[in-house]
Amino acid sequence: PPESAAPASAAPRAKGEPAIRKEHAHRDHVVIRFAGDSGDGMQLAGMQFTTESALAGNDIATLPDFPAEIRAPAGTLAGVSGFQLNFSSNEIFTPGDEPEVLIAMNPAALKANLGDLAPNAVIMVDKEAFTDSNFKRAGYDNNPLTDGSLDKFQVFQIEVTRLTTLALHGLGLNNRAVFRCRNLFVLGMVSWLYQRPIESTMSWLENRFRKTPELLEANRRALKAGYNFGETTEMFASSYEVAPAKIRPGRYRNITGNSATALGFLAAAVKAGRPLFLGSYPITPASDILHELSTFKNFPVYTFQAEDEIAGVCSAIGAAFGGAIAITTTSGPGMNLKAEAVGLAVKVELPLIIADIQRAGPSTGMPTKPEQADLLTAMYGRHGESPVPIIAAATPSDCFECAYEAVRIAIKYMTPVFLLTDGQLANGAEPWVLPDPDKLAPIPVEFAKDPKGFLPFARDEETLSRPWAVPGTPGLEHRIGGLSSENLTGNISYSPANNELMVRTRARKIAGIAREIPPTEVFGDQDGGELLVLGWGSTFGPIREAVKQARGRNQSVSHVHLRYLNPLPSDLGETLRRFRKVMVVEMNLGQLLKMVRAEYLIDAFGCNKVQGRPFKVSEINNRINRSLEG
Amino acid sequence: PPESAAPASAAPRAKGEPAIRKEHAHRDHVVIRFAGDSGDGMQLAGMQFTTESALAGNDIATLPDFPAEIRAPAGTLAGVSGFQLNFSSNEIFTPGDEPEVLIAMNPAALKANLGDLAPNAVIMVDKEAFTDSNFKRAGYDNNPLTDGSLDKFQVFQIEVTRLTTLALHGLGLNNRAVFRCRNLFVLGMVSWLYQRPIESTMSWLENRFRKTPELLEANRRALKAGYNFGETTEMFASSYEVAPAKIRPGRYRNITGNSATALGFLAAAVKAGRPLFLGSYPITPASDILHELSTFKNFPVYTFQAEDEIAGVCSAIGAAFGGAIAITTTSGPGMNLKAEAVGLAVKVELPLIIADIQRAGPSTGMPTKPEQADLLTAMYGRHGESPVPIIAAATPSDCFECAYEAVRIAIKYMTPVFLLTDGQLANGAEPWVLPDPDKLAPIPVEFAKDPKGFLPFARDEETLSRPWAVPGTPGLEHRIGGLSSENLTGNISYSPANNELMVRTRARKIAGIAREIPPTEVFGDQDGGELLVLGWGSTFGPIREAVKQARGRNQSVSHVHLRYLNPLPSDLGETLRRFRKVMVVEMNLGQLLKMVRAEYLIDAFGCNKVQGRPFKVSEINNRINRSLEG
Amino acid sequence: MASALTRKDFISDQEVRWCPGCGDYAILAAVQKAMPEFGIPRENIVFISGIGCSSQFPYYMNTYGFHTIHGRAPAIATGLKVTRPDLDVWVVTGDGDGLSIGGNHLIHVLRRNVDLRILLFNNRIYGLTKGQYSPTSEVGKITKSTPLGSIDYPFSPIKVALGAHATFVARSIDVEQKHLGEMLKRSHDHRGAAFLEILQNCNIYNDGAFNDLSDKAIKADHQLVLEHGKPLIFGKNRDRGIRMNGMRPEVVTLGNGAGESDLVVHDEQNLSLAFMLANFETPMPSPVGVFYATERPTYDAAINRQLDDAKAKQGPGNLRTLLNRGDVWDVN
Amino acid sequence: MASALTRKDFISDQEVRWCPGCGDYAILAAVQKAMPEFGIPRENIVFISGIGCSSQFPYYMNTYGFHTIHGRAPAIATGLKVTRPDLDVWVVTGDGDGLSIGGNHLIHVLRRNVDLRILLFNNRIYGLTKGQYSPTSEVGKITKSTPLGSIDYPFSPIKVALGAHATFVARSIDVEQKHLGEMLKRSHDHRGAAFLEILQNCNIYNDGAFNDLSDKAIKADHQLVLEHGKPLIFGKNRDRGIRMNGMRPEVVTLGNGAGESDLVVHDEQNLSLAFMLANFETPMPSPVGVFYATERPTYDAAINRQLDDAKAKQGPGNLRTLLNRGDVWDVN
Ligand SMILES: Cc1ncc(C[n+]2csc(CCOP(=O)(O)OP(=O)(O)O)c2C)c(N)n1
Ligand SMILES: Cc1ncc(C[n+]2csc(CCOP(=O)(O)OP(=O)(O)O)c2C)c(N)n1
Ligand code: SF4
Ligand code: SF4
Ligand SMILES: [Mg+2]
Ligand SMILES: [Mg+2]
Repeated sequence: PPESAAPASAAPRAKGEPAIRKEHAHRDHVVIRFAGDSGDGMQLAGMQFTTESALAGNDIATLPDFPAEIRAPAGTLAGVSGFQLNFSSNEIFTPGDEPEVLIAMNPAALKANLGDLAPNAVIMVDKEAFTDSNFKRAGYDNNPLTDGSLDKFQVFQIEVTRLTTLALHGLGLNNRAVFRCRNLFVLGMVSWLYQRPIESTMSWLENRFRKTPELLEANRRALKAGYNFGETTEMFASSYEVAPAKIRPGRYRNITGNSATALGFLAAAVKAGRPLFLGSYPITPASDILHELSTFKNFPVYTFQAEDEIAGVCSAIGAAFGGAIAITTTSGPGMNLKAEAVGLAVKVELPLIIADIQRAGPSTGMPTKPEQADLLTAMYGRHGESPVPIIAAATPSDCFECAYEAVRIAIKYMTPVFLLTDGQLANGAEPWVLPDPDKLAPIPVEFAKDPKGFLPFARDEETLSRPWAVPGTPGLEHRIGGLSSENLTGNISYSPANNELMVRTRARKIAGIAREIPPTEVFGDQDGGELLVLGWGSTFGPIREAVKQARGRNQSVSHVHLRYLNPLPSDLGETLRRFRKVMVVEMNLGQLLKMVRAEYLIDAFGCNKVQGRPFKVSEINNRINRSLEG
Repeated sequence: PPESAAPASAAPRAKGEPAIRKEHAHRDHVVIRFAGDSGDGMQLAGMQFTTESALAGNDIATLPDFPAEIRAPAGTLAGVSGFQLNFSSNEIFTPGDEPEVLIAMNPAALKANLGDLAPNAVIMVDKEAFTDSNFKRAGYDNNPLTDGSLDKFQVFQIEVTRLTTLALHGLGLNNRAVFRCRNLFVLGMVSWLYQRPIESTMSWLENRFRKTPELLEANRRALKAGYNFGETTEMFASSYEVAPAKIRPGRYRNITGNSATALGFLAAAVKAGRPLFLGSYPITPASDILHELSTFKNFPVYTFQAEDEIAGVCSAIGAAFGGAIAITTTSGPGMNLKAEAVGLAVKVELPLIIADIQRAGPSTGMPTKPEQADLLTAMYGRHGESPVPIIAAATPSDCFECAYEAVRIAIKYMTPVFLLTDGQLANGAEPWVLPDPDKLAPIPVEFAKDPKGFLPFARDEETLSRPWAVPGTPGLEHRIGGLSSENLTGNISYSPANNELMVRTRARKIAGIAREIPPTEVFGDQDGGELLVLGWGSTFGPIREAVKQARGRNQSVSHVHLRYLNPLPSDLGETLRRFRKVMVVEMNLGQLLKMVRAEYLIDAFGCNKVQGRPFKVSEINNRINRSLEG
Repeated sequence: MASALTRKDFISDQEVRWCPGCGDYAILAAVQKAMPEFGIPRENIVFISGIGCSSQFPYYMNTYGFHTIHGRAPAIATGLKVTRPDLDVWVVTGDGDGLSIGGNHLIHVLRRNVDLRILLFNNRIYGLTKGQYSPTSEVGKITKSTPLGSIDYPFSPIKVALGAHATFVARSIDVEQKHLGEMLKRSHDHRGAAFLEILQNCNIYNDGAFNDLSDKAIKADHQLVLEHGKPLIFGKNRDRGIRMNGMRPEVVTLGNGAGESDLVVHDEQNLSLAFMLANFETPMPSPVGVFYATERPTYDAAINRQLDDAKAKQGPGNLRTLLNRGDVWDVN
Repeated sequence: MASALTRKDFISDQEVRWCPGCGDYAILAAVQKAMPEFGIPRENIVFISGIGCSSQFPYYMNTYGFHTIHGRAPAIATGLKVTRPDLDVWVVTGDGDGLSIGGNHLIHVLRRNVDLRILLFNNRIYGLTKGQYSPTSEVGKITKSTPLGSIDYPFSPIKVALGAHATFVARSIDVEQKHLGEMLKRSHDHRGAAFLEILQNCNIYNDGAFNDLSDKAIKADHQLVLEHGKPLIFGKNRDRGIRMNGMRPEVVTLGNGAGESDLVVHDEQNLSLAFMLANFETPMPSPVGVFYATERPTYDAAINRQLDDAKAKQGPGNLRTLLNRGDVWDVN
């Protein structure tokens, strides 16, 4: 068929030596990174290869690495976009420390990623992109492919551009259009290399390019050409097989943290039987939650792009007053701006979720990079005594459960709740076993109805939460506000004793949520041991992997990962005390660390990183070893 | 003279019995409270009597108690305004727990304050204000003067209104104007009762009413009439003398915390030789600082009433960029709004002072009432790792030194600094030994000038602070901003390692300020003992008084009061460890408590109050006793 | 049943706590008087305010009420109205709350045309915080924060609203109970964001700020009462009017050479005319009444229409289907 | 010495990081070109911006620069200009930075008339955050956050500025280098807050938003170039003009019954006229140039005058005297 003609001719194969004869080597896992210019479509290639690998039954973890928000000129280091995938036949928890395979579409992509590679890694480059002008843009004085600087790697120089052009010959596309198909060629090639069926990508292309048949054809050809090239070229002595992992059965789907967050909120609203309202102002890396929820209008979901973060949270408070499931989403800078309104929600006791997709700070910081330094501002970032529950997600798919749980608690306790994720969870993807909607925890919503003896601040004996009395209910007309107000009636009150009662009651209400927190799970030595590694949020992967490895080395190391950060689990203190040492791993300067030290007076110490990058497993491993020696 | 005629005839004295014959009893201290309707001028009477007592050489402490911001209808409880004064011949630290003397200008004033009085206290009322309509307004079913409910007090019923009217007879003032002179009559009467010369009040009246001679005359007459009434009436068997206290020599002046804060900022600007810029948005109880600074224009002082708190702090940051001493003042709600901009100042490292005059929260709370619940939001109320020094004032006059010190540190370390006071310090007054401007610590300001090798983020080796390079300096053109930026140059940088270096360097810079903090002073057992009471801010008075009393009872109780809350003094840990127990007294639910527990792993416990009212000495005493038993 | 309501039904049990003589009392009275006429059940009425003396308003209305935080009422009201279009939502704000800290939310809610009635009590001062100047205070005003007089040029709330292209912009006066009642009715009947500036006397910190317009003796010479389709006439003897001189308006005395036919006729639908009127400064009279009124889709209606359309097209949302969307695979 | 500066002197050493083809490049070029003409030493020039693609601007100017936080540049610039009147302070903002989150600071800085030059790059989109609609996006705009089309009515930056009674309000276009240069000069020469809206093409997320006005082929029929004292004429053949029909403007074709003398003559000092022009919507042409320009005391000059007067009256502040003010007493 014409498609295969091109590559076939492009890489003439030694006579009478059919491709089928190539060997299959085996690997139990592979860490591969696709890198290129922002315009090269590496995110797409990476995502599709992830899907193929997931469909092939591997366990997977991914790490996209976007350039800064500013669009850099093509070919420069600042413009490099990367996507890393770790696919394995065993359970894995991280995208991997060091890529064993790098696809570099231009010199900048090579230069930007070289430092991260494993020794003797495989590097595949688009030979034709290695031009003098591109060297200059990337800041290379001479050609890295020839100056010996890559000697300790296995370099494959492939004429991706030419081969793609050949494959698309006759379609009458302009160079730019052809150029933009290179990622599919590469995807095809890699798919062959790891024996991935390309059908799923084919069908994905079909509906992606439904409206533009010529582009559909072009991309298909490029994909096939790449696949056939792998099969026919002599460059690759063998392909590799990564056997399926033994993973929990069920229906899977690949999901990013932001999508999971959006779905979690939606699911909660559906279960609560109330409309969802999102009041938000765009900010990286939170914006995609707004984007995704705005496509669920029929559920119904209201999305309101406000004039700023303050209006975002305030509109949500208004919606909560009216009985909607009220959400606001943001990142660091927006957290400051929402603080005053969150304090109002604390005082009037209305349900509200503030999702903070943490990014590297302080101030504008590094908007596209992850960090975990907003924990204490979630705890204390409001004037006065203003306690708010905090829940943090550990993995992309965990964002679904945490978003859902945040809504459940907000409604049950009539309180604002913080949901903390970060830029890495937001954009990172992992396979997710689809939950059965019927099996999700119920979220009962009962609006006050009966005027008889109605008091807006009378409380449920167990939860201490007040009734949700929404406008439109005859006979329940009442006023709420931010001034100190009287117990039960909510009328303005300056009584000293009443003020203390109210402040302490709200504090007790939030502390009481601990009742609901499941017993702390210890991965490792249940009855205690030498070292406990304590974490929260997106550090889950590297911590769990490192602890697994440590235990593999027969070290007495265990792992506890917190989902509930305020209140803390009631059994946490005794759990921590079962270990001789407690190390708190965080992408900040030690925030959970401060909390547990103050709470339990345990001399815990920190393992911290503030580089806008996730921990490497090796970094945690080293600290584990050092602390076991010390 | 005509003035004295009135009262003379008003209270005919028993023949041939000259007033001079009245005895003088002695007291070592008196706690008196003036109370009346907002319109009755009790604050003024209290302030003037305070001045008279100060001039008489007593040690004094005052506690004004304003009604809520909302103006309540005349005669209602909500409209009652009070002013408490404790004047003594010994050193005192608080306005006193329980007034021994109450002046009540109407039934509401009586009802609102009765609960606070000492057993057998003296109550002086304006008899004529005790009318049925006023009883209704105050919520009295029957006349408290006659229903026996005041039996355990010594009640003096005085015809203040009639006597004042008589005294002003012939001046042709309307009733309202006459009525508004009752406070001066009362002041005169009390002045006689405690043998206070009224000259200072006379001269105060003179320049107050310079432009309205008829009012001047009216007030003088009322004052004298009151004084003479005291002397001539048979109600008072004797007058009282409170001998001068042995207090530190010097020139004194009565000062409120807000005035002291304004003067402290001004003094610092003068010493720094730079203009002062205040960017602020009005908010109770901080507004008076704006009001006062706006009268110092000739120094020069720029005051800018911004459109909101964000513009307030941002304008200050702009002024700091230009080389001014930049201040912003606010209270609780404004703290939230300023957070994002403070984070910017942290990142770009510009000097800035944020003064938070704390009030009762959360949310709008009780705007006119004090609290100490903004400490942790000052510590952590910003996203990302964003450390800011915190200084807190202990007494009204201490606000001067703390404001001054805040500016000194901000400039020396090129950092924003929080100054925490509260509503009680803001409006409370105490005698203040005027500082000698020449003896104030120097505040050197050196702008960068030399283009050679200029780097905006090169650092001083000791302080780690960067140069202050202001626009207008040839050759130093540079750009600063909130994005993560490169060491030394300040150019945008996304380098992971550089980001960590910058975050940690800023943290070290702030931590390093501990070098400057004087050794912690222990009031009591230097070498440690049973119980240490730890406090900060306006709780100084009641704590010190309580600890003094406890030591009087031979209890091993000591007191440490912190001015520097971030960083904490480097010797604090060891100091605390010298005591078997540490009790942290705060008007919140335990914020400094959390900090010291996390920092020193000491099992300190809290003594907390969130009633929008200062601690009573007795409240702390009780906790001291309980904790010594327990 | 709702129509059976009387003024009393709208008086809450909370003690009114404004200063004696405050203009807010008159406004409260007018609103409580007008409410029954609208025939809306109490439970469907919500008053939302920010912070300020004016913003105490909701406590005194026996409806649902929310006394929020400084300047944010329009944003909170937006979230409520959008999700609860069945409610009749009122915003009460002041010149500080609505134009100083809350200016941005105000212009955005007007731009979006959310179906709210917005009452801005303009006393040209900060009352609650005891007398600092506000964004509507005249230049040179001596206040606690401006001992030498304020130096910033004030906003005209009407001009700001027109600049944001609000769909209904009107002005009335606390003491003009009849006119105020009419304006409240017009505001209520308007579909979309109705902006009503109410000149209000703060007798404690800015007494007499609007004497020109409220003092019976002289007001006729200073008030220009706007009526749609009527020529612009004012004056005690209604003998003065507004005429165009080229592109600029001028005051003429009727009779000598100028007749009614020469005068500008008020047209509520002419935005530029409205702005010209809002721009009147002495010696021109001060207009009161409806400056501008037009129809534009309301934000709340539009967003709910989008939701309905989506539902009509895609059917009611189904969680299970949504979850199964896209590339899924089974592991057994 | 300053006058010896050339365009190059204003190019910083930082790599420009906008998307290839972005309209911001043209604006940067125009500003760098205009700077030397103003004859101000580099060290006395400061560029202050918020957050957005447009707000990256200061990094590329070899002057003092401050890339601040989202929406707050006008407030920061106010503090700087007030205390440092010797500096030439420029604010660079975008339609999101300046009109969404920063709308309140913008209208207040215009009201106060702080002596700043404010350049608002209006690309009718959020560029930096990758393409959500902005307060200037047209109704129905499909963006990441509005998959079914936006429903809010957009701001006209010019109308908002006029509503705040700014003293200088103008509009230009990124690609019109000559006109843009003139407008920059006018902005610079104005004493007070000069507001210049610059229509800017975001070729990634909102390409061609202003084709009508920038496309050589058709722009003449859509652009109405405002010139003080000149009649309002436009069109490829300059054969169309604006005439008043009662209180409403209309387009007339010159020749058939309508001559230049019938046309409205532009008057920069007429605020109402400026607002009428700002209110033009198709089929009316879009005006560019100076809508409004007037003189009013600047905030920074006024506050510094107050300080000087105070000093003249009370003499330079003396700390010792001040401390000893009021009731003091001595204890020995
Ligand atoms: C965030 C915040 N900033 C400041 C304040 C203090 N404050 C309360 S009301 C007010 C101004 C009120 O003025 P206006 O809106 O005109 O109301 P008025 O009292 O004049 O009716 C201010 C500054 C506050 N409560 N919250
Ligand atoms: C407080 C805060 N909120 C949100 C953001 C995210 N953000 C950065 S720029 C921007 C909008 C930029 O739009 P515009 O001002 O039009 O600039 P453009 O990129 O279009 O030039 C947003 C929402 C932020 N950086 N800070
Ligand atoms: S201060 Fe002014 S506005 Fe406030 S209640 Fe009193 S009179 Fe009314
Ligand atoms: S996103 Fe748009 S505005 Fe931003 S740099 Fe690219 S083209 Fe310019
Ligand atoms: Mg007001
Ligand atoms: Mg934009």
